[in-house]
Amino acid sequence: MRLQLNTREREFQKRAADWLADNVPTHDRPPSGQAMVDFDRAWQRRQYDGGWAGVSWPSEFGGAGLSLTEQILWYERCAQFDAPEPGVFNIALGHAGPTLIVEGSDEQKHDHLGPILRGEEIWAQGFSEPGAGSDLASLRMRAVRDGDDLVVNGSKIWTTKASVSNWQELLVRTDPDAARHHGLSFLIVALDTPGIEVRPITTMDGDTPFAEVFYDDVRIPLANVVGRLGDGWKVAMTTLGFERGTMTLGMVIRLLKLIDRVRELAATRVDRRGRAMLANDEVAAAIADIESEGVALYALALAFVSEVVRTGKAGPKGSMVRPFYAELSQRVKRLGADLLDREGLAVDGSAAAAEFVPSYLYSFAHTIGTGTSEVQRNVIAQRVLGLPRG
Amino acid sequence: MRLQLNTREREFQKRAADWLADNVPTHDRPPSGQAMVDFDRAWQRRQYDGGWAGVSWPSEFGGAGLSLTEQILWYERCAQFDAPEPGVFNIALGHAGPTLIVEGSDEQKHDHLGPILRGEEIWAQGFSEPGAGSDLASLRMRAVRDGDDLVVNGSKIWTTKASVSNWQELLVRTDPDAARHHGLSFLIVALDTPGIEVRPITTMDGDTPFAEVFYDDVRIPLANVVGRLGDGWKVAMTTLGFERGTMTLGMVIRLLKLIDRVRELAATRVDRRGRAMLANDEVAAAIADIESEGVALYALALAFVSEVVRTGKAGPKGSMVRPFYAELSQRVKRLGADLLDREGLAVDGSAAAAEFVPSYLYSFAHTIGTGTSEVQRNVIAQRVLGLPRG
Amino acid sequence: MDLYPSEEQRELAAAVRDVLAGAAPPDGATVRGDAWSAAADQGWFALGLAEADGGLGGTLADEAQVFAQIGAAAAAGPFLATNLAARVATTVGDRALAEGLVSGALRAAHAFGPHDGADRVTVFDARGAAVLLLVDEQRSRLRLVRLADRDIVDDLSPMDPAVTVARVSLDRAEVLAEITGAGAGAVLVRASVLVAAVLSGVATAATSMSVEYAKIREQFGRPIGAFQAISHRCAEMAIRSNAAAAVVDLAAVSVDEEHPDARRRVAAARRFTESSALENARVNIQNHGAIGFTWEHGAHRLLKRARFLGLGFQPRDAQTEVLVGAG
Amino acid sequence: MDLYPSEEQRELAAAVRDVLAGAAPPDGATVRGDAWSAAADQGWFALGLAEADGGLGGTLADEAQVFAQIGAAAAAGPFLATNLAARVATTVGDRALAEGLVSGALRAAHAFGPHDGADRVTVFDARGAAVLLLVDEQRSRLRLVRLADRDIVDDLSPMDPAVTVARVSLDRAEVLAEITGAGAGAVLVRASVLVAAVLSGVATAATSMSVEYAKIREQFGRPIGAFQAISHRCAEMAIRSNAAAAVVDLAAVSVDEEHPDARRRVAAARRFTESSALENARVNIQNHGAIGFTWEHGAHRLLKRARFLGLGFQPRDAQTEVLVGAG
Repeated sequence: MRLQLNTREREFQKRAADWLADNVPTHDRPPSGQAMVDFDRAWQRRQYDGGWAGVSWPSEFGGAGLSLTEQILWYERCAQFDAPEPGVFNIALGHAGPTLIVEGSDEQKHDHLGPILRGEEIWAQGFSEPGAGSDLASLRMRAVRDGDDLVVNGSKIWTTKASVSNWQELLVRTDPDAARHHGLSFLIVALDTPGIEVRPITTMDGDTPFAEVFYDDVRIPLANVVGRLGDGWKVAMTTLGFERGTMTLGMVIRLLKLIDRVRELAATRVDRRGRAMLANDEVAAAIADIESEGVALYALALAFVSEVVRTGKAGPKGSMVRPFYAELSQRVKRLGADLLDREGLAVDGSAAAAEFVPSYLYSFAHTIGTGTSEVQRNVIAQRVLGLPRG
Repeated sequence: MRLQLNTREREFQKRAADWLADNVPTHDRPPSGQAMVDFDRAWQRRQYDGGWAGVSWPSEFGGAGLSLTEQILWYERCAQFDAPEPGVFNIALGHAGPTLIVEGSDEQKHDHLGPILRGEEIWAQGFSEPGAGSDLASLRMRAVRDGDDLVVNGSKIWTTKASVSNWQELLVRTDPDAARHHGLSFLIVALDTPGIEVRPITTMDGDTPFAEVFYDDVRIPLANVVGRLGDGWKVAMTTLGFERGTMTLGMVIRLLKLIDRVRELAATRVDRRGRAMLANDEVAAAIADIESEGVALYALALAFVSEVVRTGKAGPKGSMVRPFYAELSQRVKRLGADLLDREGLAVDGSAAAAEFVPSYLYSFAHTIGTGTSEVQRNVIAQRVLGLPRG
Repeated sequence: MDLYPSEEQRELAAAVRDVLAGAAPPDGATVRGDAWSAAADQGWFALGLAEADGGLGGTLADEAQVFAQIGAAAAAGPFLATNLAARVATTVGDRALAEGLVSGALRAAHAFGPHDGADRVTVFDARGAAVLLLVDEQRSRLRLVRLADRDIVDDLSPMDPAVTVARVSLDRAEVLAEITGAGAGAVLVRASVLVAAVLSGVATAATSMSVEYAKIREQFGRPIGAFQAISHRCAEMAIRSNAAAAVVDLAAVSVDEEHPDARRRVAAARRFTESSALENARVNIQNHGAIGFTWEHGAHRLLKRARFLGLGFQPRDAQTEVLVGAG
Repeated sequence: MDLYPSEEQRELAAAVRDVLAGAAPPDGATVRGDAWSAAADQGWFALGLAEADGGLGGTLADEAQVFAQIGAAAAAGPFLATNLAARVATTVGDRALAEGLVSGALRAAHAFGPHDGADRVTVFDARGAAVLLLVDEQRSRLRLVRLADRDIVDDLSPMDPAVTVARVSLDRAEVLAEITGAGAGAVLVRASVLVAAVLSGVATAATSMSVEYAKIREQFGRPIGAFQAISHRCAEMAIRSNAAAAVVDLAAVSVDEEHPDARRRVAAARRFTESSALENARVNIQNHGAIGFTWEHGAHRLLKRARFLGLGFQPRDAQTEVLVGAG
């Protein structure tokens, strides 16, 4: 065990830090609209031009061709420097690209990996369906073969960033007779194909991060199938695996920084009687709790990636980081909102309210999106601990 | 809704208070052994002689023949006056007697109700079996008919007070071919019958409140069947119902008094830096929480008994009082033990340690005995809320 | 000794539910005019006032039944502030003002805190209100001042869509009535009970919403209510909401009967209903999965109501003071 | 950057498990003599001392692997106090005393608090101990005094059966060694990490115990691990114990490498392992049903260890101070 970096790692880290110091945008990311998309696009392109896009992606498709360790170090540095997150490129960089690297045809890799890294393609996910929710194996959206095309009908829901995306990953049922996991296929779809309609969904914080996407006789070339027809479940699981992958440490470090912000909030505010909030033992204990859990989460994530790097396999800790992160992050945001007291009753009443209240409200998505906490507990119980199915 | 008593109730309450003021023992109950049994016996006899034993039990069997309201008022007054609890007579007064009143034959009532009220019969429960736990319907203990007797073989576990008891309620399988709930019968057994062996079980607080009871060809007369052969499940459920019955309010009031004790502990102790514990906001908030939950539990219990008195039926709130009580009581005792800090590391290091530490350790039984919290949640979900079985 | 609601109380609750069924517009913090009139006609603002004062002579326990239903509907509308304002006006003997409030002709906004010298105050439900109830719990003072839309300096975005939030200028505010000391204390105790009642309604509505959904929503081939992860949470929600309803009744009757423990029971009810409403509302969203955090679904409204109400009359530190000081 | 245990560390942990398998008598707080000797022979008390001081030159991270196994076994025996006493003796240069402790010939008891003027002190593991480690965390002072059974005034009943508790007279206590200030601070930081390691072992053992039981115990015709009430709790226990093990390693390596965040990470590890061990031990009892609160079953020992250890080095308020002051 060691935390200190070796020479190679130290050099990489130094180069990364130097570049980030010069290149991280100095103005805030616009919260919505085309300005937000343009901001994310510019930041992705800047990374590409600097040689930092796709650190561990194959160099033949525009990546830097380095190891997983460097990829992790890069995300870590980005978090330390408060560099912008992937934003609208989250699915493209975190799911679609890595899936294509493992499962895509040469043509698919060639067509998409470069554009993704250059910030030219925004991707959306299309797994959940109305009525299916956490139970992906029960998907009903149909794709029927017709010549060299698949004709798709049905709808997907909880699709992130659908309204600004160019491409979508789609899990559809190509063999209606096969049971549950079998008979699904994984497609990639251009969202400007005729017959596709996107209807945004407003969430409880008033934002529209999700959409329902309707497919009416949409023709998708067979060449857009990733993997083989009927292998969709396996391909989709590859993608889901990546969600718990290399981005983990960066995500955790950003949460640690948010915990620092909450501590600052408590240190700089007074309660109704004029006493510093941090002088309240209950507040201090709550801050100490989230600080300690934050460090524990960081340690768990570090242990997980260490194991991946050392053994080449994603061990059981991988399925534990996500629910721990989701629940801690929800509690941190809630504590931030709680500390605001009545100031938090107007979302735009102060800078602190604008920072903490909407993100607290949105945090309910953390324990539901990418598999509910309940499903993640089932996975740990059955696949990691070997408990029987219910 | 009213809390004030009507004239009749007020008069009853005054008589009760006057009697208790003169008769509640002034010395503490011995914690164990024959001295403890003698103490409980004397207190029960004293109540009987005063006309206070079995307030709502039929007068022909030695009860006072009053209404449920008076019974509740009596238990409430006893709690207010810190009168001794039923102790070793808990099952006799809380389960066995009430069951016999509803389901017993005239002879059974005649033989047992008077002796119970006079403190002459100590009863134990014999429902759980090794391996069966919360799943009473899976009981395997066999009783085979032989002439006018049933011959019983097997064992019961988690039997409270078995070593000092004279009688036991026993749930046995008399029809081996009937499934689960069916084919069970409810017997009463003299514990000095040949073939019965009692082995005490030590619990984590070092006490021996439970026993395993072994039956080897024990002959029990058919006259000891309560209800009819095969009706045991129904009879047992009657008994379990009584656990949530009239004693509830008294039990809750005793918990409120314990909460007061914990508050006093916090008010009179200082932390390692010499500051009053109650001046710590976290401690104060924890005390306020249990105080508020205690009042809410009292309100729920009062609403439950009000409904019973007004409608003559035990409504759904009945199944909620017990788990709420069990979990709150566990937390109250834990808070008491926590406030002792390092003083609690020696069970006999101080009077406060002796008061709080063993009772904290024993409190783990609260959420397990008389149906685990899990089973009680199943009951609420399925029988009260109408949710489907898992 | 009886905590079972009377037949009149159960009928009152049903009547309130009927009025509210048409009162809550899906988006917007303003109650519909006809529902507001129906509420006033049904006596929601007069119920607890003495008959000699033009009221209906009901008990606080009766009022609590009304406000529990308001909570269960997550209804928008300044019902509580208007009820309290009518009581303040009655206490100082301003029959005309009281009549205006009781009849529904005048609506009351409210704001918290010491307001001396402050010329900008954050006010809830200011739009459309004719009077503003200024609440200073620490100094036990309640003041009614005249309010008009032109006093609004800024409209803010409310966290809770069931209220509006505005910054209001108190520069030339005309004081209509003021009570202090024990008189104000008594009204504030009633306010705590009614807030607790609203919160208990929120807790109950969250339980019903989850139970109904758990029966019909299927995942993995079964209704989700068959999974213990859901069914046990529903059982816990039911315990909390039943206890919340009971403790509100206990507190209200204790105030009505001037029970020696009344203040402590009110603080207990206020605290227990707050934590129950927050916890039930949170769990209810989780039970619904993704649909639960959409704007269209009602689940988020319950959470936001619970948070708004929890920060209102007698907030957490004030509860702690009463409960810990008791004995 | 690597938090994966080395092969040596994994072998060390396995060797410690072997020694402990025979060390814990089912009832009684005294470790068996042969196990104690085996532990000393394996270097549990010398592991972290520099080779120049007669130690094995291992890291704190290595020691943490040993103490995590001690926790997992809920083992009785003054391992931690003896380890720390050896370090204090080494720090003051008393080679003979250090050698006595390192070799297992001398056992150390321990006691907390400022002891000035106190002639009666509550001491843990006093019986059979030759030295007493007096720990004063607030003033950062560690003192070793001579101890013999005749100094014991009273034997008390321990809450935790893995220790003995006694009142000891310090009337004529001979001081053998004392360190203060930064020197004592450094030892106290190590103590916190090792306590955290023991606690992480407790959390892990509780998880394993529950998972194994959930696979074999049947109720309602199924293994109880098929019920989400149990299986989800097991999943939560697994998350806590995996994170607890990781955060101990992180804290230990941070101390070894003198990382600027070391103190904060140590406090975080101490707090997280304490709450994980307490929660896992509690849930483990509940998962076992009635058998879980019998004396014969091991579940209660884990809970009692967690409570005992939690009140030891760097208790909760001291953790809060470090974590809240950080930045």
